[in-house]
Amino acid sequence: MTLLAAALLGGIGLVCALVLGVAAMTFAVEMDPREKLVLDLLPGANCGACGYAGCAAFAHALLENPETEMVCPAIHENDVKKISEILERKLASLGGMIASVCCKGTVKDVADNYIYEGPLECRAAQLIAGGSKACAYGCLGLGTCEQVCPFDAIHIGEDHLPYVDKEKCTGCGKCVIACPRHIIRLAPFDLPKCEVRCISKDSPKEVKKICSTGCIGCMACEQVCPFNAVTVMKNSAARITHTKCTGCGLCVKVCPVDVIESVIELKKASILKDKCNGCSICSQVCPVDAPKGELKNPYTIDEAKCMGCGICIDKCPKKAIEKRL
Amino acid sequence: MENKLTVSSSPHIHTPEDIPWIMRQVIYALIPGALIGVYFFGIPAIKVILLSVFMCLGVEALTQKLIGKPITIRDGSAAVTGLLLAMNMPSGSAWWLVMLGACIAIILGKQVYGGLGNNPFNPALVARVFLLIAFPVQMTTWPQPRVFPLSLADTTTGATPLGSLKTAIFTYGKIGDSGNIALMDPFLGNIGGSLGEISALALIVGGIYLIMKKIISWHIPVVYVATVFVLTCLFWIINPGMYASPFLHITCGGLMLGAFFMATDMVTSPITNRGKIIFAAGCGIITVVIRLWGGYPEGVSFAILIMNGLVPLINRYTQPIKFGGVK
Amino acid sequence: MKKTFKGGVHLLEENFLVSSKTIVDMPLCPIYVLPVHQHVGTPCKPIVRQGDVVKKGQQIAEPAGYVSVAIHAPTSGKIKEIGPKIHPLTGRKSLSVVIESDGKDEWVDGLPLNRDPFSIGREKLVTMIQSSGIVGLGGATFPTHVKLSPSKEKKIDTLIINGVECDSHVADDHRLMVEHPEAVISGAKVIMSILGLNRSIIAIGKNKPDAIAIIREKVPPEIQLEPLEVKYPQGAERQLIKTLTGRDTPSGGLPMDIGCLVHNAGTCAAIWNAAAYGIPLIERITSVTGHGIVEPKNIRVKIGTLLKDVIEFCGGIKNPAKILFGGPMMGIAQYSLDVPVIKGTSGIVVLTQDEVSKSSYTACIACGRCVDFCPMQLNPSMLSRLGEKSMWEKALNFNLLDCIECGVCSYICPSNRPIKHFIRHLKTLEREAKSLYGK
Amino acid sequence: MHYIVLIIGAALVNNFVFSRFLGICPFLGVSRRTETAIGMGIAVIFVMTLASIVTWVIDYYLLIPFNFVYMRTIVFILVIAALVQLVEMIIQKVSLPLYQALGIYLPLITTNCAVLGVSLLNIQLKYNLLESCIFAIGASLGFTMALIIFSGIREDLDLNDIPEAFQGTPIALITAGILSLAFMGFSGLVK
Repeated sequence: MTLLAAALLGGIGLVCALVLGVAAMTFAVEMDPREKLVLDLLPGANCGACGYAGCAAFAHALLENPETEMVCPAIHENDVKKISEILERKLASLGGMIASVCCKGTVKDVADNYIYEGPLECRAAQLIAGGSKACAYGCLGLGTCEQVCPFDAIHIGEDHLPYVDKEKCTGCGKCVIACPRHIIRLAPFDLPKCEVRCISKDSPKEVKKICSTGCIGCMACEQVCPFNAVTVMKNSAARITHTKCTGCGLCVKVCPVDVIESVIELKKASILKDKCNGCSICSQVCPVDAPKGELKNPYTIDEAKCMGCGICIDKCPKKAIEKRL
Repeated sequence: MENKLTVSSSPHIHTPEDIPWIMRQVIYALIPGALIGVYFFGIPAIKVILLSVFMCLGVEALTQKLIGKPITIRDGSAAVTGLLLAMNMPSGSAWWLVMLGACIAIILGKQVYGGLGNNPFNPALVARVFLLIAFPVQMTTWPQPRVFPLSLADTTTGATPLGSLKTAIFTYGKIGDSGNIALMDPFLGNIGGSLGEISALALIVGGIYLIMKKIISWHIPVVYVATVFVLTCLFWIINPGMYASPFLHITCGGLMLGAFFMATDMVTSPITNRGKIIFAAGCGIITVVIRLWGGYPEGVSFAILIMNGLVPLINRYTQPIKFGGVK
Repeated sequence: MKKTFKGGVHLLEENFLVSSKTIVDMPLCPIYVLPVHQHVGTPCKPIVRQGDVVKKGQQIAEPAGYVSVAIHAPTSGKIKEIGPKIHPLTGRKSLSVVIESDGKDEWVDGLPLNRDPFSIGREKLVTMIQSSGIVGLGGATFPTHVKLSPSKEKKIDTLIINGVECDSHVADDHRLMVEHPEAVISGAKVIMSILGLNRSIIAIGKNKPDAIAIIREKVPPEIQLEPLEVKYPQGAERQLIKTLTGRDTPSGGLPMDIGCLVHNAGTCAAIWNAAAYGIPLIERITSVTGHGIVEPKNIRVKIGTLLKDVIEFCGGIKNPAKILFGGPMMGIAQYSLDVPVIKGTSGIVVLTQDEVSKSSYTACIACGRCVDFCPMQLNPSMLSRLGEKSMWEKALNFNLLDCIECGVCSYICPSNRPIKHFIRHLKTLEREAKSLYGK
Repeated sequence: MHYIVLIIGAALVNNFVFSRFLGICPFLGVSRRTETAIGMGIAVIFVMTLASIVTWVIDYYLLIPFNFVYMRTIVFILVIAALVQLVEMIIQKVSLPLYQALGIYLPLITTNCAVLGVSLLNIQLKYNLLESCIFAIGASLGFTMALIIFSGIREDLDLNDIPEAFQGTPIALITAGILSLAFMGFSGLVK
């Protein structure tokens, strides 16, 4: 009895298998198995930043067209490598990018020209007399970037300015496109160490009039920067060349309107006593007078003063200075 | 200038006919029907109306506070829901039944969807159908109408005209005498039934007021009532022993209340006139199907609720034809 | 049968504030600001330098392309500055020429002249209209000469003079027709001669009986007078053509495609001034009105006059909430009093706190009023809901691009939704996406 | 007339989704867009009808004669699984976008209780082959109708401001519940 039952079940199974087998041949669809593998490695947010209609379309394009570049800004570098292996061709990753907001003007800092009535959407507000904020370059603070972010990585803070969640941001650039004031920029994940939080192109006089934290082009940062990383041009906010910037934070200190911010915490310098010969070079190059001591005797670093710019490390002939862990 | 000017997109002027104005008009239009209910059912009817209206307002305020939205009970939509719910319940309903209904209407029918304008179903109907299915006995215990001074005393209960029809069909297989009631009674309101559905006349007066104020268009009530009339008329001619007169069908069972006040609810009815006609015809057909062959004697609430569910699809396929577009 | 179109709305009429006030000349002001971009199309190029001395009627900026017109000095004086000033339409700073008046108001040599415009010749007239800086004065500011040069394959058979003025409050065309009917009619004749037409219609709203009576008296047989129902937006091109000729302008097409041409009454008068007297467009008639203005007036104002000077001339403002350039339905709200009157400023309306709605908008209740009243038979309800979510791609299926932005939907919406604003938002997104992806 | 009543009964009165609460998973999963809902509906109609015929034949010609009725459920599942595979292949060939849109839900028809339910009900209610077929068509039409109605509502709900806590599945379940209440109005229509 049991045997018969098993046979019956097996028989039905066999028939089904035969039918399916025939069908599989008749209705066979050429599907590259790699497409699924590639698709699984893509972020899957379908944000469209690559220019294709979603991740599946991009995966398809990668396989179909050998000239397709890895244009996905949101993908992790390891995944790019894996995809390169699957496709058996080298793909250059865009590098981890991250959005950064270039405006510091809160409601308190910048006056409004008028009372705005309408949808709480920056792009819509921009249509009405160019936005209510007196500064034509500043953040409108209505949160369009927050709405368009597919990764929930940017949020409007209590001061009505957007803040990027570094953990979540993939640098897909949706907010960059959406922002009508173009105050969001993409930068390589690790590169920026200091940022000028202003992009105003108004004359310094005008900026001073409307914003208490806008860049007034005073050149203090340009003058103080030991690496020539900051440039100030006429009627334009200061800009930092990220490849030159070491993040020493000198400009942050001197800025009279507090518009430059340190993005990363720098490790402070410390002098190895046994290597230091007390040549005093460090105290000569230090922009903040942090190394102390007497000639010929080992120097020490005043931690309260040191900003971690690393100039002394490069200049020390004895390689006696290193970053504190 | 000391004061900042306001800047917004044009137009800069606005019609005074806003939501509170519309809701006020709906309430005015419902008053005749409610008064007839009070006239025939007495003090209990007043109790049900007041309880339902204030409960709806309270629940709306409370839920909005909990969700963290601005409290909008001033727009009057909750009051309209409360009044409609009361008019859809038996006048002798227990206080807890009314309160439960109000909670269902406002919370499940409206606030979980995001409040006024977002609800796909008519809140009052959601509550009524919920109560009807959950508490069939309480929801079909109809006090009999008695003229005002008498109605203060203890009431007797009985069936609605359509209810007796159904019972007759289930018991004897034909409608028999239960179809023979004086048509003036349901027209004026001297029948058993929900608090506000008994008088077709009062409801028509209110409905015409709304049409005149251009708050509702004629399409839904006219097409709805006409569909029910034509279909029931057809079956009445075929077999008068099984099917009741169309006049009975259009005056009884809350059809007028449904056609003028429930189906026409702006939020849950189609947006174009073509859509409204399809919607109303659908309501009519389902109502007739349920009344003639279904288990429930009335069916207006179910019909409107089902058609509410179809509104997004109707809207999609009845877009207006643009100016200069292909006709 | 009543001549009208489908949709539209009766507005609360406020024209009475100024409709019976005679046009008065605005006195000379110390400063005039002339933005170089006062018309639809390419901004023109200043041809004067700071410190130059100019005379009234002298060209100070030349057209920088085909869809572009010249700008002239409204009075004699010195160029004080050429720099960014707040523009009344965009609210942002844009290049403007600032003239400091010398108080003499002297004409440039040779103006005004007196000539027979019909002997000038078509081509020359059209060039003259461009160099006189004439644009559509109804508010759209589309360069008139472009409209007067239809391509060969498009046969124009009907000229429509638009004197409907359907927006509430403003009455500049109304007063113009009452006080200078012959300028409007002669201007229409000039246009007819340019296009070789023998038929034209002048349409006037029935709420202007005095204008209708005067025009009826003066109108020659080849121009037909049509009093029209008072309804907004009766003055919109497509609706006007539909009403008068029964023709439907195709979606995405122009009135030219169906043989019609619509010109504003004010534009006709400006064409006459330029054709007969050689006077470029340096002044226009503007209604300064609204309950927030102390003495509502119709003024003949020089282009470039600052808003604050106009307000001062009209007795100042009381309890203002919004100051509009144009009527309340189409006008653009201003936030500064330092903006100049430009060619398209048909009215200056000051609304008080009581008139401006302060309540914020709520969810769409799908009442369908906007659908019923939309003169283009669109579904503004759906468009506004899509606008709230910035879903412009889906909005294209709901004929987003056919919207003429008349604002009837926003006016009528019981939920007070800024539907027109949502639609403009969607249109901007569509345009930006197009330029981004080059579709 | 009998067959019409059978269809109405299966589609409206005892609607598989609203009244029997079968097939809720694809009902919630594939109802986000009307286009996919229609595609899914057609697939379900096809699978259900075919499955009810095949299972009926197997039941009456294999299981009952050989007295293997106790194996009914497992045999039915096997057959339905094979059928779904077949449909999947066909859809992938015929309409790739539909295949992608249906995604995981297509294989899920395999374990769709609605399909199994229809097969078992056919046997339980002692329908003959034609009746089974009609019943399956009615049931699947009802399922498709429910799916399409629901997708319409859900597409509309996307534009609404639903409180955050209720977004997504919660509001979908509430809506399905209310629709189910409304469809109870048809009860008693067919005995």
